[in-house]
Amino acid sequence: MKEARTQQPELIEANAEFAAAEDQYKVKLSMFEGPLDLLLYLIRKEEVSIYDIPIARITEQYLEYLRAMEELDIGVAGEFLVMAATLIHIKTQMLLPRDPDAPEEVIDDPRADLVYQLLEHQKFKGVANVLHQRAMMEAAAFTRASMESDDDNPEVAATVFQLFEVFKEVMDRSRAITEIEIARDEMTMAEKIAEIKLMLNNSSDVSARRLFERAGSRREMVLIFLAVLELVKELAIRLTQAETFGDIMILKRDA
Amino acid sequence: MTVDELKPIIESLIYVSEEPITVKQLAGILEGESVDDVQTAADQLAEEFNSRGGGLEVRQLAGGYRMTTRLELSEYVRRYLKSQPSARLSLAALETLAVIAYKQPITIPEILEIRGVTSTSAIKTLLDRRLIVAKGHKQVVGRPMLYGTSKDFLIHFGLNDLSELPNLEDFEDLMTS
Amino acid sequence: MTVDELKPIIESLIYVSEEPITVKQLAGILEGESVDDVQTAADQLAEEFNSRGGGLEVRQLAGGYRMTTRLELSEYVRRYLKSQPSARLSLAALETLAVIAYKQPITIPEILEIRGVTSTSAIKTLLDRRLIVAKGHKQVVGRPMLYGTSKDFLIHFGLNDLSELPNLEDFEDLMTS
Repeated sequence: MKEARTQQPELIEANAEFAAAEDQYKVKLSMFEGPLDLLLYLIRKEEVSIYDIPIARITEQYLEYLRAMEELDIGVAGEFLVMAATLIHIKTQMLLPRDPDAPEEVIDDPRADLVYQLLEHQKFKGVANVLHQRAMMEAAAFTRASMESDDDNPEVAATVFQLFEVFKEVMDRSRAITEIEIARDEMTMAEKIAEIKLMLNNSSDVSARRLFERAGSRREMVLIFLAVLELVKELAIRLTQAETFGDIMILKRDA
Repeated sequence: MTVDELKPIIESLIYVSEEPITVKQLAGILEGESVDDVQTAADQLAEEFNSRGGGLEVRQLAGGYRMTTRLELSEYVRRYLKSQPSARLSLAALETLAVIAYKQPITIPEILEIRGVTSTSAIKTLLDRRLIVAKGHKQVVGRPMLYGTSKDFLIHFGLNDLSELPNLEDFEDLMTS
Repeated sequence: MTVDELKPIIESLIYVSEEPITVKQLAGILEGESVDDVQTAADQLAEEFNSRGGGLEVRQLAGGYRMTTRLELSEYVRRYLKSQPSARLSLAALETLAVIAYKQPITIPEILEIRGVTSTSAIKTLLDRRLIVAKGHKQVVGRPMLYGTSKDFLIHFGLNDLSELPNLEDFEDLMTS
């Protein structure tokens, strides 16, 4: 992967763009994908060591960039502000007097975490470039034309996320069509029986029509109907009808 | 270009072409080369390629050149194709699979209630593909069969167990922002 | 069967397979042949096939063998297929992919921590292009989804396995050089 280290198209491109810009602030925010990119750029521009960052100077420059971005009306993302706070924090830490008695190796450099993060970020940027080059190379390799049999053999051709997406769609659709039915899906006939019994405890008779009108869905209506039949069978209730086509009254049977 | 330089290019073009590729088509891509040279190169290529005794052949078919596996090897090719899953899952099957994955164990009437349409043929496909398995009977009237996902399902989707299925939060993590 | 007899069969199977075909798959079709023999035959085949100087190559990709046109001939192939190179990944997507490739399995918050920026839209792109896959949930508060690279990732970047990724430490002193 040697070629990756000498030839980094994205970086070269970025530098060229900077050199060309008369006013270095007139830089597109999109060039810095995040605060770490901006910091790496500043460190490179100032030609300072990443292992010994002059934090006060870099912080000042960093803040200047943020101000310039604001002036140019480029929205500054929250991540840039978080990094600004981190830099200022490190700066104040650096100003604190160190314990002169503490042995050298115990002294924590307040910049350590940031340096580590920058180094890691830089490595991944390097790898991203290698990947980019490999993808370009690989795009030059073609495989055979599709054959008739190919249509028959692809795999399920779905990822777990697609599976979830499909599931979500089904559920949303199901909810939209039969919202009430789903909401009452847990309902059982036993619950209906208990409900009717409770109603009969409170009043001596219950109108069947009113009972069925309370049903929110066909499913519930069927359940109520079955519950009534069950209660008749159990000899817990009796049904009376004053006139043909009239309302059926449900009466409690005395045990 | 010499005839020898033309041959690898022609080989790659025959390989990627969906239909038998004609000398005229080849010459069209190889701008500046005469049809005669292209013809000579293609014929030489076919002869050399076929005399290797490899598994592939360049054959002249329908006025063009085409690459195929050798006829004598068709038994192995057929065996390979048979080993491949037979068909892409239809949306109905995928939906049914999704419902079963998230609601298992589940009966056919319950799937019907969720999907709003019958899923019997989808269930058959999923059983044939071993993505779902029967998980016994539900202890309700009619004792309908319960279905759940199989080990093949986990392997296919790269999951260790069902708890690894993405949930609504995972989905929303991606969709917001 | 001798190794020499296996080679043409393997050649034809590599040709018909849509994805890189593994030694295990090959051995499964070549019933009765040892995995070692199949491996030897496949390796010999690849070497012989590639040393012909033809327009095609047998390459080792994503743990299997795959036939492709030679990279140098892409101009002609592209001209014939009138194909456009597929959409390039953005730098953000590539960087996110790099982090996932080396730190997998990894969650979105962990990627954020390394990159200093949210990567959800990059992750969505990578999932859509099937370069990464969900790898279950991390057993921590909130059970966030874990992500890792896919087989398509290896194919897309021409890798046989993850060990072929460049050494991360090679990029340590980029700035000082």
